[in-house]
Amino acid sequence: MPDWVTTMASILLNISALLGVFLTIFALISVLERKILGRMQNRYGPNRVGPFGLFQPVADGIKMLIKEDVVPARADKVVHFLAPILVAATAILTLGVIPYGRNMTPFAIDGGILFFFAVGSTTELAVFMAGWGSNNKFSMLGAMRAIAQMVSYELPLILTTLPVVMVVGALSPDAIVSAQGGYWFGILPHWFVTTPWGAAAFILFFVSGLVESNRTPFDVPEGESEIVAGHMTEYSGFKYATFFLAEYFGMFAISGLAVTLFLGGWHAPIAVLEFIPSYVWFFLKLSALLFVYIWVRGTLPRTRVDQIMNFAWKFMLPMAFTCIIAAAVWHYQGRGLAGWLWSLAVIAIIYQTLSRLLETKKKFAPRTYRFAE
Amino acid sequence: MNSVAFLAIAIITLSGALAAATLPKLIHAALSLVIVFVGVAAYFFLLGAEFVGLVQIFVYIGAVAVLIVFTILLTRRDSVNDRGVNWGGVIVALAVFGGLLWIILNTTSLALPAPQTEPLTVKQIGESLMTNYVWPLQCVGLVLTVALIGALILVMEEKRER
Amino acid sequence: MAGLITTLIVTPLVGALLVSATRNYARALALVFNLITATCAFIIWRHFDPSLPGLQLVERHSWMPAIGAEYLLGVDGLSLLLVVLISIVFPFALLAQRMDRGFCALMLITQAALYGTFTAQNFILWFLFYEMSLIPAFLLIKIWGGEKRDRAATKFFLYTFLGSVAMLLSFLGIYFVNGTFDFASLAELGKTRNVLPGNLTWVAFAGIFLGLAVKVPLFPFHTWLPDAYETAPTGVSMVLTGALSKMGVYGFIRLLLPIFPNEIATLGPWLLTLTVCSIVIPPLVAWVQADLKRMVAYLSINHLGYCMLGLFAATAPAVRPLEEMQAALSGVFMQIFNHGITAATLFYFVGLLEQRRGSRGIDDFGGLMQRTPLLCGWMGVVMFSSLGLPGLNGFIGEFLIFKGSFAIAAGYTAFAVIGLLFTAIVFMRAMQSLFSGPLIETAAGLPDLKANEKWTIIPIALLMFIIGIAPQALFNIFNTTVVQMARLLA
Amino acid sequence: MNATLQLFLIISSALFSIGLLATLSRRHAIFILIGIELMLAAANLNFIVFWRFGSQQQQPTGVMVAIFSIAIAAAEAAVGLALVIAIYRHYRTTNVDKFDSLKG
Amino acid sequence: MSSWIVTSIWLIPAAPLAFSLLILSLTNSRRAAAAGLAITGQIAALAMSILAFLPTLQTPGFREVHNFTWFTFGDQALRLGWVLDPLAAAMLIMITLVGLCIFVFSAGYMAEDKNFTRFFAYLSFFSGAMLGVVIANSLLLLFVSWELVGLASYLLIGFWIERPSAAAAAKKAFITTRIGDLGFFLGMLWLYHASGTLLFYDNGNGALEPNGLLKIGSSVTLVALLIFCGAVGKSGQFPLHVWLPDAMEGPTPVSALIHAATMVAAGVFLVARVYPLFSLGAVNGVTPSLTVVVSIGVVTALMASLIALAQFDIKRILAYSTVSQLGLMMVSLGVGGVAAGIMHLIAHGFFKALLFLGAGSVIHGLHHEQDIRKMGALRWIMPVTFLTYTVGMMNLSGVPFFFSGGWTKEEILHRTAEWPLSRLPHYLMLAGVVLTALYMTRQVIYVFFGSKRDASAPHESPGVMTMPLIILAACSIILAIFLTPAWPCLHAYLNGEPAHLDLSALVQPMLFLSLVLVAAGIGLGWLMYRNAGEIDPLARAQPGLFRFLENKMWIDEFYEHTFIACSRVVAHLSDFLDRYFWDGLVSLFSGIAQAFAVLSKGFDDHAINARVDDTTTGARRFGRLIAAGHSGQIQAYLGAIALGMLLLLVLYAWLA
Repeated sequence: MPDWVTTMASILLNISALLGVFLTIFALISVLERKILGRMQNRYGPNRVGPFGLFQPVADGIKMLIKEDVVPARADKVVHFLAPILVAATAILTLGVIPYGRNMTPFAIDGGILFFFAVGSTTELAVFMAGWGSNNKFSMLGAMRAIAQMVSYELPLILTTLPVVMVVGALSPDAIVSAQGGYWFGILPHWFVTTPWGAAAFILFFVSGLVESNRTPFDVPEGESEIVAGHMTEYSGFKYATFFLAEYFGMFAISGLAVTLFLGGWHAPIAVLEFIPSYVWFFLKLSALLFVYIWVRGTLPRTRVDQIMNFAWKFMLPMAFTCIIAAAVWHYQGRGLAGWLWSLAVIAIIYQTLSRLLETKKKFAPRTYRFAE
Repeated sequence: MNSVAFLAIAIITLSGALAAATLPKLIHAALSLVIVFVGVAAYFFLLGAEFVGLVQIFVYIGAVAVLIVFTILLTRRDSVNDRGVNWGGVIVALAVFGGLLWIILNTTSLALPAPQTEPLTVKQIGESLMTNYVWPLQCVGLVLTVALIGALILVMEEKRER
Repeated sequence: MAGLITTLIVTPLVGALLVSATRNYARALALVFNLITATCAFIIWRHFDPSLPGLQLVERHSWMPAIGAEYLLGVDGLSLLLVVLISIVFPFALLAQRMDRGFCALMLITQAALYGTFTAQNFILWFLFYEMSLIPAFLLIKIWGGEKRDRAATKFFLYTFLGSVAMLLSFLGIYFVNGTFDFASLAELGKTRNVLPGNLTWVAFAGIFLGLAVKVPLFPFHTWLPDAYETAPTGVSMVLTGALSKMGVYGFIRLLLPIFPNEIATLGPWLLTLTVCSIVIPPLVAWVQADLKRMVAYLSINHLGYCMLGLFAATAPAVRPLEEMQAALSGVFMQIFNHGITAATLFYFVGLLEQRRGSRGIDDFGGLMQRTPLLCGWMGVVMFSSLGLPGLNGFIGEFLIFKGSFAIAAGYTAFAVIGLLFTAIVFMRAMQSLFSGPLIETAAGLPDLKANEKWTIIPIALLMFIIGIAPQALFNIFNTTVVQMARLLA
Repeated sequence: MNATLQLFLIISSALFSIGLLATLSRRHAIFILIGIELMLAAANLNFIVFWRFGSQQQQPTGVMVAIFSIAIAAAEAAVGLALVIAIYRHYRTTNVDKFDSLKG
Repeated sequence: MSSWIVTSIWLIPAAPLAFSLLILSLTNSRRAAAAGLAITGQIAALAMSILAFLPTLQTPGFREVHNFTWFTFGDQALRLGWVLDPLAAAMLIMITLVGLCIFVFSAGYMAEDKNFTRFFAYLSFFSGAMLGVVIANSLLLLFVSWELVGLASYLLIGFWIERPSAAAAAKKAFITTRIGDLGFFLGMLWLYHASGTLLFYDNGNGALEPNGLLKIGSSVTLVALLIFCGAVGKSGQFPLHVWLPDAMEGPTPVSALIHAATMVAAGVFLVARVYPLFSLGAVNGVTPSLTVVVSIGVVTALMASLIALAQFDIKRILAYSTVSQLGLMMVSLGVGGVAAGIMHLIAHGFFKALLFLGAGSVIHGLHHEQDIRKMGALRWIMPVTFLTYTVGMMNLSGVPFFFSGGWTKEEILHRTAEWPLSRLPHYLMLAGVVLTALYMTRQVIYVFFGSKRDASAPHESPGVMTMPLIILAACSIILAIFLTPAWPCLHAYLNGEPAHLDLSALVQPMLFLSLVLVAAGIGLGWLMYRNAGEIDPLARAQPGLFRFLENKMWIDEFYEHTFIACSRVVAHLSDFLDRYFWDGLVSLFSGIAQAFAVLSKGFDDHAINARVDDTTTGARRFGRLIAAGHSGQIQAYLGAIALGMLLLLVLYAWLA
């Protein structure tokens, strides 16, 4: 058996396992989301198809496949066709580097985090191709907003992972997760979220993740009320489904990374529970985060585009830098209680001053409207 | 060295490059450029410079490609009359390619196989960056900021003009 | 007391800088600096031991050894006398008019230059100061002068400059042959043998003679003086006649006489005729002048003529008994000092009249004695002193010069005496037209001497009386120098 | 045949000449930038190739230079594109032949 | 004791000088103080002179000298000194006494003048300077005081400065005396050079002492003559006498003091003082310098007395009489009668001062009327003046008895008779005596006798003016006693021999002759002018001669047209020369330089600049050619770069 056959075999195995798991989660989440939203809005949600509406995703899938795939007449055929493929591909690629359990990382690349962000950044290009390909003003506008939003949040996203990478000293996710092993007095896990800078970084990471995946509070690109479905308006049928799939996979990837970086990956919360297999902990934490996604979608209203931009550049970025500083302070104060208190102090102080500075009431000049000539 | 991969990547990159150079529609050329970047990144992976490949993807595809595409978007109005091809340039390019090819083929010392080493880890790169390449790093940082500010000013002028 | 002379030269320069900076106390500040330099000069006088011949308080620093220029300053009898003279004339000149800061700054620079000229013992340094005094004088005349000031200023500058260029060339010639610019060593050379081979000495002599003759002004080269003095403001003409003209005579004594004794001896008769001309003709011309200032200018040529008579007599070809030469030389020194003061005071008075009347024509005044007795009284005193009336300072110098030169060159002195007569005639005419006769109506409103003018004139006039009656103090300064110089020239 | 240095060089020089082709033959301003990007990519490739086939792999000089050149290329691209936009706004066209005011 | 006197003799001149400075400092209002100070100064000087005079009486041939150093120059010393000898002592007494009388007189005469104090300051300054001349032992000190006397005379003549004529007269006086002084100055220099010292008596090697004279040797005549020029200038002898008549512009006391008694006498005193210079090498009393002195003296005497005949201004007549009397004294010195000359000098001092003061009181009486034709019959109106005036007239005309003037003139005539060289001066002097008597009687008749002309309300002068007249008249009479040949005290005193009394000397043929001549003169005068009306009898008789004399023989005009005119011409010529010839030379040079400048500018413009321009145009054309290559196409440039690279490759390949 030539060695390349073995490598090819292992790669295929990995891919199929990955797809299998995440497709099922996708299906599950899409229906669960609608049920939870409904529950929040004091209604049932889909319960017609199958017990408690569990087969709803199958129905949606079939619907999507049957629907006629309409392509605008003078649209740029090639670009229009390639856009969904590229989006889905990048989303799936990012999932490949996250460690789901003890030595259960599909592709253990040395610069795993870097690979994640490198591939993550190509989604903008795909979104643009979608917007450009459909040759429709709304889709173009939606693509532009999406890209603007994603580009400006990419920076906080990367900067918040920086403290973790600095503290651990390696870019590979496995090293990060193993660094979060161990417990204080058996009950307090060494997760980074327990440290003040870790918690701040986790919150910032999570918010940026929301924006990256165009989720509710920041779903301006496909804000239904304004520009129909943003860059996805001209897609129908299976292509729309792939966009839909890509969005969810993006969500899985971001929260998976959040888990590995801050919530200790596949470590058990308390030492005693170590016997439970590692991937269970990973998927529990993942589902917790996904619940928060849905929860947030249900509660928060849509924000304006300029608020998103200001929030990114004037709050997120500085706070990201403070997390790095806090991490540094924490590290040099010996990573113990003293370090903990010091970094807390740093974050608290800067947070206070920053928020006071950004008093929105008097800070911004009255909005000027510019009507199209 | 996995020559199959080498060949595959070579085909992809060169075809992408040719497409980028010759495709009539601008957007397609830009996108084929993305393919070229991916091919080059693949080469870097192939050559064991993993970190560089990632950086390549990150920078070129993540930023430059988007920039190019955006510029195409902003300068779309008169796409009609820029068809023609300037044959002089083609001849010169071919001549240069011929010259280079002739040089490479004639130098005997080049045909040496690739020595076996394990790929370069990010830690080694980080160390060298922070030790004997600190000064270039700072300069690059400075150049980047200045370039971006400059680009911003160039472009911003439109807002004031109205 | 090392560095005393340098402080003497530098203080006015510093003063000039500060004065040019102040807005409205320019003249007062300039006078303060004059006071400082005067005390400096007095200290030098105290440290000067009259009994020792030769240079004292010598400061020797290497300056530009490559071209033989050495920063060499020293004071002997003659230099000290002239330093004292300048310390008196300059404050006096500044008190003459209320002038702006540019004027005072330039005056201070000229003063520094003059101090330098009279104490420098190396030619390059001497020449530097010599030229340095020329430029401010030119500027002073050009900017603050009377009507035809541009033409007069340029002529003054170019004429003297041409002379100094000739002098520089000849000294360079001497330097290239003998390799030294130092006055003392040049004097030794001059005594032993010709400074330059063959008739080159004559060329060098001509160059230096021209340079200095223009400065003194000897007769044919004097035409720049009346114009320059006429248009210059009072303060400047006082300084020009009081101090700058002395540089020429000093140049002769310090440079020409020791270095070219036998050339001067051979040219003796010609030089003496020139001197007699410059003694006799200027008073004649002064007699018919309509302008007071021009008249006084010509008279100062006549007085300088006496100095030159004494000098050339001291070096004339005839047998020269030692005591006659001493008499002539001390007469010359005395005359330099006295003329400095008297001529300056004369210009001061002319300035006063001009300030009061606005014009200085000789017929613009009449019967002043009734209107301004004090002014006329003191002006009469100064005129008589300039006339050479015994009992005042003019007589001493003239008497000694005539005594010395009569013994050596009787004929020329006999002729020169006519100059005395015509000076008397000129002054008599001036006094008659200014003081006597009925008071013309235009001069009716002239005020008499004001307080500050009184306080400036009376000390100077008393000084004249003192020198006239008991000049021993002055003689003490340069007696030994005269003896040494006489022995050198014999 | 496994990938020898020569082959790599051929590939990169091919890439380089295509970049040159794009720059020289196309009228549109963006094509020039695309051509330049291609040429830069070829150059980076060369660096890494020579690093890989060079004597001491442990010395990451080739990689370092590649990284820095990528960074600089990014900055250059940004400025180039900004320029194109500015010129476009001024000339209302991106046809390169029109930008000849610097002639003569 | 005597040495004490000599050392402090300088106090005599010092007193009046000091007082004059004091008065100068007073303001015009302090009139009484000024007069008082001046008079006290004069009295002090008189007292000290008497003190100094006494010792000289005891020992005949008395001479005390005190020398001191004025200043040292080089390694020599310039020494001055004071001398006290009979000559000096006599002069001291005369000057101080006459001065005192004149001071008192002028206190009255100048009473209403507004510059009263300044007048007295100048007067005492003058007397101080004059005393200095008298007691100087060095020719230099004598010259210094000589010049100060000249200055004083200038100030006093020009006292009424507002009158242009007074100023002109003062100027004329100063300049003419100055001309004389030049000769004196040269003589002094020559003496200094020849004898090595200017001191007269310096225990042995003084200039006037035997071995001093030896040193001078042959040039003594020239030195003497040069010094004599000074005397001519100051005493108004022939060529330089023109200033004295004009000096009458000054107030009368000034004329009295200066132009009668003292200053003009200084010239004669000078000749007397340096007499050894004149008489060195005399063959039986005759030397060339002395002959010159005699001839000048004779000419001046005759000329002045003739002119006096034709003058109408009272003071001008007296001025010319002074000139002629001085001429007479010069003659007496010239013929060897030094003592006679000095005696006549002293006597003349007294009676001439008297005459001038008399004239002064007449003018004062007639409210400043000076023309004698407007005066007349004043003998009863101003009796005292008339009496004292006739005494003065008698002295002057030389009436021998009672009057000192007569005896001294007598003595001079004796000396001129014995002069070996020629008898002419004797005869001319006799004629002089006649002329003097003639013009004096003319004046007395015009002023005091004859019918009363139209002068307004003449009145006798106050006591303060008549008192000095009486004193002076008395002095001139008393002095006669000492002057008679019988008891020649003054003569002996001056010559340094003891005087002995022998009445027999009274009888001399010469005495008789002079008596006859004087009587003839007076008689002739009385005859001619007894009833002289408006027109002068002499004018009627000899109109041409009269006009010639009246205009002072046109000497003034002669000088004006010759010396002054030609020196003015020379002045204008030299001024012209100065302005245009020498200046011309200078501007000629500058012209040449400017020509050069223009030339080089032309060359610069046409030759050089043109060529430079051509090269630049050539370069520009070539530049444009090359520029065509720059098509502005960016791709063309990039293509060029690529080609360049290719070329290099080919080159490299071809070379390697």
